[in-house]
Amino acid sequence: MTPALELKNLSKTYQLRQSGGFFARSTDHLAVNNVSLTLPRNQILGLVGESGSGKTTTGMMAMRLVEPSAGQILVGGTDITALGHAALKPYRRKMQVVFQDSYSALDPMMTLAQIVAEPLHIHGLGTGAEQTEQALDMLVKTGLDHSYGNRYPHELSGGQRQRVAIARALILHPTVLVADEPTSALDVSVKAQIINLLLDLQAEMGLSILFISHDLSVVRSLTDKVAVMFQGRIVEEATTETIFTDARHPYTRSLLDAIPVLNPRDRRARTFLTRAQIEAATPRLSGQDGRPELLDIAPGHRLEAIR
Amino acid sequence: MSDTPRSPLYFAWRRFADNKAALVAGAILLLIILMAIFAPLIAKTGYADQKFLTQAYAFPQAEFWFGVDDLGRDFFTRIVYGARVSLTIGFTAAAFSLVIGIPLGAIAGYYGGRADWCVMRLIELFSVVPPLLAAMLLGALTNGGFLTIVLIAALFGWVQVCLLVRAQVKAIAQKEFVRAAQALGATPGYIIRRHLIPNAISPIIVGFVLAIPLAMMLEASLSFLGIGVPPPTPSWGQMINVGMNFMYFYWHLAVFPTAALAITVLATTLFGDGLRDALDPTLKGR
Amino acid sequence: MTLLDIENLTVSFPQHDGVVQAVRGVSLRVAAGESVGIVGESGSGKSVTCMAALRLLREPPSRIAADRLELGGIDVLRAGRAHLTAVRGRVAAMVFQDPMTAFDPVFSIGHQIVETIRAHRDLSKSAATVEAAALLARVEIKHPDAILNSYPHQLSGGMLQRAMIAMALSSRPQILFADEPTTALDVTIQAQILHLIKQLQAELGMALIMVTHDLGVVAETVDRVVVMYGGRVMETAPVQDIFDAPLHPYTQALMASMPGRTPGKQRLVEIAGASPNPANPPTGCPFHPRCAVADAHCAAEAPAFRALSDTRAAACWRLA
Amino acid sequence: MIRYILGRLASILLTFTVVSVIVFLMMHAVPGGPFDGNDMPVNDAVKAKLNASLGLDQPLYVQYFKYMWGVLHFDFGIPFQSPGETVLDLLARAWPPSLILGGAGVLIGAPLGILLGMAAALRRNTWIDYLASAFATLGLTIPVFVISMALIMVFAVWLNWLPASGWGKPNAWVLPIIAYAAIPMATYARYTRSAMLDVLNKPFVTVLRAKGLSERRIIFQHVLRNAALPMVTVFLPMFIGTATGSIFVEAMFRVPGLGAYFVSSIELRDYSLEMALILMITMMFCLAYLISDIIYALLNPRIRFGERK
Repeated sequence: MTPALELKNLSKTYQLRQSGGFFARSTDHLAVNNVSLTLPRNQILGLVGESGSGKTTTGMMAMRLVEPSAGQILVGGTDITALGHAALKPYRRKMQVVFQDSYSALDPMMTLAQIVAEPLHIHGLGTGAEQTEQALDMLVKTGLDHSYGNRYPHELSGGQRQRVAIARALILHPTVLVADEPTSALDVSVKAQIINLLLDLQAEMGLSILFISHDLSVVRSLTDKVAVMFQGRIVEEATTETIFTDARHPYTRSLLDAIPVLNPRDRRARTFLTRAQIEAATPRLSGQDGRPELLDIAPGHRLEAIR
Repeated sequence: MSDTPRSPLYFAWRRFADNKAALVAGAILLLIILMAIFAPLIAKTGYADQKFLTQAYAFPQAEFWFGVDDLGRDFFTRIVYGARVSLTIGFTAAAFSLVIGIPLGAIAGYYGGRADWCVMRLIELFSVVPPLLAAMLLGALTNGGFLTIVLIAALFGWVQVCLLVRAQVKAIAQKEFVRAAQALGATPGYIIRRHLIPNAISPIIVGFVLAIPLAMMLEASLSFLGIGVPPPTPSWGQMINVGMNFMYFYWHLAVFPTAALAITVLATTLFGDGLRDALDPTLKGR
Repeated sequence: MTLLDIENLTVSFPQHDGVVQAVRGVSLRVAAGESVGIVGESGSGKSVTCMAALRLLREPPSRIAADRLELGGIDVLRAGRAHLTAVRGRVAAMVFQDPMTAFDPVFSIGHQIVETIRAHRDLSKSAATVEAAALLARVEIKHPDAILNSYPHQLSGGMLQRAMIAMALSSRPQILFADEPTTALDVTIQAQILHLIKQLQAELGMALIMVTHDLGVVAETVDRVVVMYGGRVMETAPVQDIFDAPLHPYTQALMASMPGRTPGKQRLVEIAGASPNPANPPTGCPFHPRCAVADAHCAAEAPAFRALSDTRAAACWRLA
Repeated sequence: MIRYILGRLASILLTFTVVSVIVFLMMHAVPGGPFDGNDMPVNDAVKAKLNASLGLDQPLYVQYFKYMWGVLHFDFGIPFQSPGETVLDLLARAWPPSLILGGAGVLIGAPLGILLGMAAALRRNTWIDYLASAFATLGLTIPVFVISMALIMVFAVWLNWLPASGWGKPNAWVLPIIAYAAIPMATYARYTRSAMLDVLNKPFVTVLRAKGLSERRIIFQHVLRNAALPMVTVFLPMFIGTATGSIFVEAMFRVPGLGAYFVSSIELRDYSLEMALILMITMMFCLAYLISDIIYALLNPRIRFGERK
């Protein structure tokens, strides 16, 4: 079966322009460097890394919201990298996105029914009344009753707004959902609700989710597979269990080591590695010198190492 | 949470209603607008009728509230009709300012980069040219007249509208609901129409209201210099110019048009400021 | 010795339609050298409590009332301006959430640390500069002199947070308030900063108040925990007790819903509903609408905060 | 930093060039040349010869470059209304009155406005704030000639304290200087208030308080310094705007300054003077903006030292 989403050798170079019109100096910044990822159907793939690691840029490129500098994006086996606006539109139905900041994700001037119905509106599906009806059904599915239809975003709590954002993303029944830190702005007591909602909807609608997060605890509860990004590259990828029990890359390990303990009893001393130390500690499989590459070291376990 | 859903504009209205100065200013402005609309019903003569030549220069009294002017016209009538001219020019010029300012501001804000650079250079162009001098030159070249004044006022009034719209659109274009719409395959036109303009409604309203006093001042200034609205059409600026010559003897000819202009401009500005304060917090997105 | 003594603190913000009560009757005592974590979600009143303790809220619009509000034996509530500036920085210092906006952008880091030192001690500029460099070295900054001459926008968040900690420690405060000091930082940097704060607290013998929404941060750093919800204190206990045997239903639910406790992709235990809206809080106990064991009594009347043992206290009718 | 300034220079030069081209074309769009008037009957042959001698028969762009070449050497031609001197001589004669009165107006009005704005920001929502805001709104909305009129009515006509006109006597300068000071004062009061409030709401101010700094130090060192950043950038353009003479103030108080000549140049269709005035003022504005940008860059560490690598 073809995977829901495939990224092949994606790279993104930003030109950083400094202020000053005409003579502004621009420097190249390689935000994403040769990233390949496969999101199998009906699975949740976690993409983790610190801020500036390129994980969000990768997600936005997968959505064609940021144009890649090199590489390919395949949705259900079709290459959509070069498609123009009109040709891309049918594929837009298959992939949707949920953002971190639910406040800025909803148009403050629109009612919730209008917001959730917008995808139907843009794709011209059904009459106005049908669109509203479907939108209300979708709101119910995400845990908000019909009475919310004519409310405005500012009247909702953070968790409720995130439900609306999820309802809008799923109303077209996409196959791929890119979720960019959807729980990190939420209150602790609400976080579990949204994680459960995503899990329920994923099972019910047969979704494949690319879950971008820096919160490894959430990733552990939610994902099937994890890819770790460091300075624009993927340095390790494996099943969630393998990552949490048998991580091989020094960066993955330092990330895991940094997770706060779940019980004061487990407090421990830690050693902190600098970026340079991490680079220097790149695993060597045969003790020889060379350039680090992403290698398959076990079935489903990829690791950046020197061969 | 309240029981009836409230749109963000409802809260803006509530904030506005709290601002006493703006409310009073709005009421005064409304009164002046009504006066201008129903001028023929209020005034006893036509604005150019020299019916009281024998009583020329008469001071304010029961029969002539604001006195009689140098050409034997009832001065109250002149002032009331002057409001018509001033407001018409103010509103039309403000409308034209929107016509130029909204699309340029939206394009600069949404597309950024090169488009933004070009619009900003255009605005810089208008900031280094002294507006009144340029307006005088243009007025002189085209021999003045109503439409010319409107166009000149719009030519210098759009800049503020454009900057306001640009800033708002720029802020909104970064919001994730715009990205979500892009992810759905919405065209830039759709996004500008459905998301950016409705969310920029506050700077548009504010820009419109604040462009009105600017245009009224420009008209008064040009008319004051004798290159604005040609007589006998009544214009406050023109009346001030005439009144200045009689200032030492017939104070009313200078005081009433000056007060009329000052009150109208002040009321409009305070009303606009109130609107801005009321509309800003909601739409900046908390 | 009690350093921070708060009794029955209320903080309210008058709004367009009524008054928002951000803090509703909080009592809190912190002894010298103690480390206390205040845990709560947004709107629980945890940050406002700390800001009120240093009188850092703008008054008006905010209104602070308390039966007692003392820092290092000084009545902060009735202190004049001069008195307050002497308390701030010297008795109690504060580290804030977002290091990127916490420094004045137009002055160098060195200038801002030196001015803090000189506000409390009679030192020459050069002596203060030497001291500032030593402080930066103390927070494990590699090249103190280079950092002293840098401007805030030139440094990373982690580096700025270290500099902020150095600045907070510059006048040897007896108590350090850390208001979500790692929320804006990456996980790896968070671990380093927490480690640093803990280490400095032990070395300098300061009291520490760690304000956070993250139970993990609490588990890492403090000895005692205060759980806040809806502007009230729900429960307080030694940190190990909170994790091993939470008593208050809210604390129990919070513990149960923590992600990552057990391996494997799985649904979590969730707390239904949303946190209370401070403008329109529920009657009675603020947690009752979401509480599994609440009854009519809980909705009608807020439970008093009462001691359950020498070290533990809670506000819940079920624990009476 | 150097790149930033070069960039601003290029953009300002571009702006100036565009303005000069537009003004030049506008002058030439006016129907009729200087010798077409009725009061100066000239036959066609002579007219052609005259036009040729003045270079008016050449293509427009050649005329433009010739004119601009002259401008670069401060050669703006001869004013028609006073052929005995050059435009430059006339400007040298007419500018000082405007410069003295306008300059004094800004130098008095701006500091007063700053004080007013500071008082308003620090005593927010008190009567001081309301009074200052009312003052600022009045100053910005009431046209200058209305203010001038009011000053004359009150101080010259009714109270008879000060003369309404007369350039020679220094006591005649008082009223026009007050009239000139109104706009800078109002502008600065508004600007200072909003800039200070903006800074006062920044998180770092809370940090400064938490450090135990005195309120005075916080306001005068940190808040003012940050608020000054946007405030210094408006000063020079405002100075130029005021010190090049207000047509209205000069007309009301009969000051023989630049503004008065602008009016007469329009009335007399003295285009060489008019063009020179617009170009000069535009050029001064361009310079003012450029210098302001450089000062801004110097005061702003973000530009002075660049972004983090």
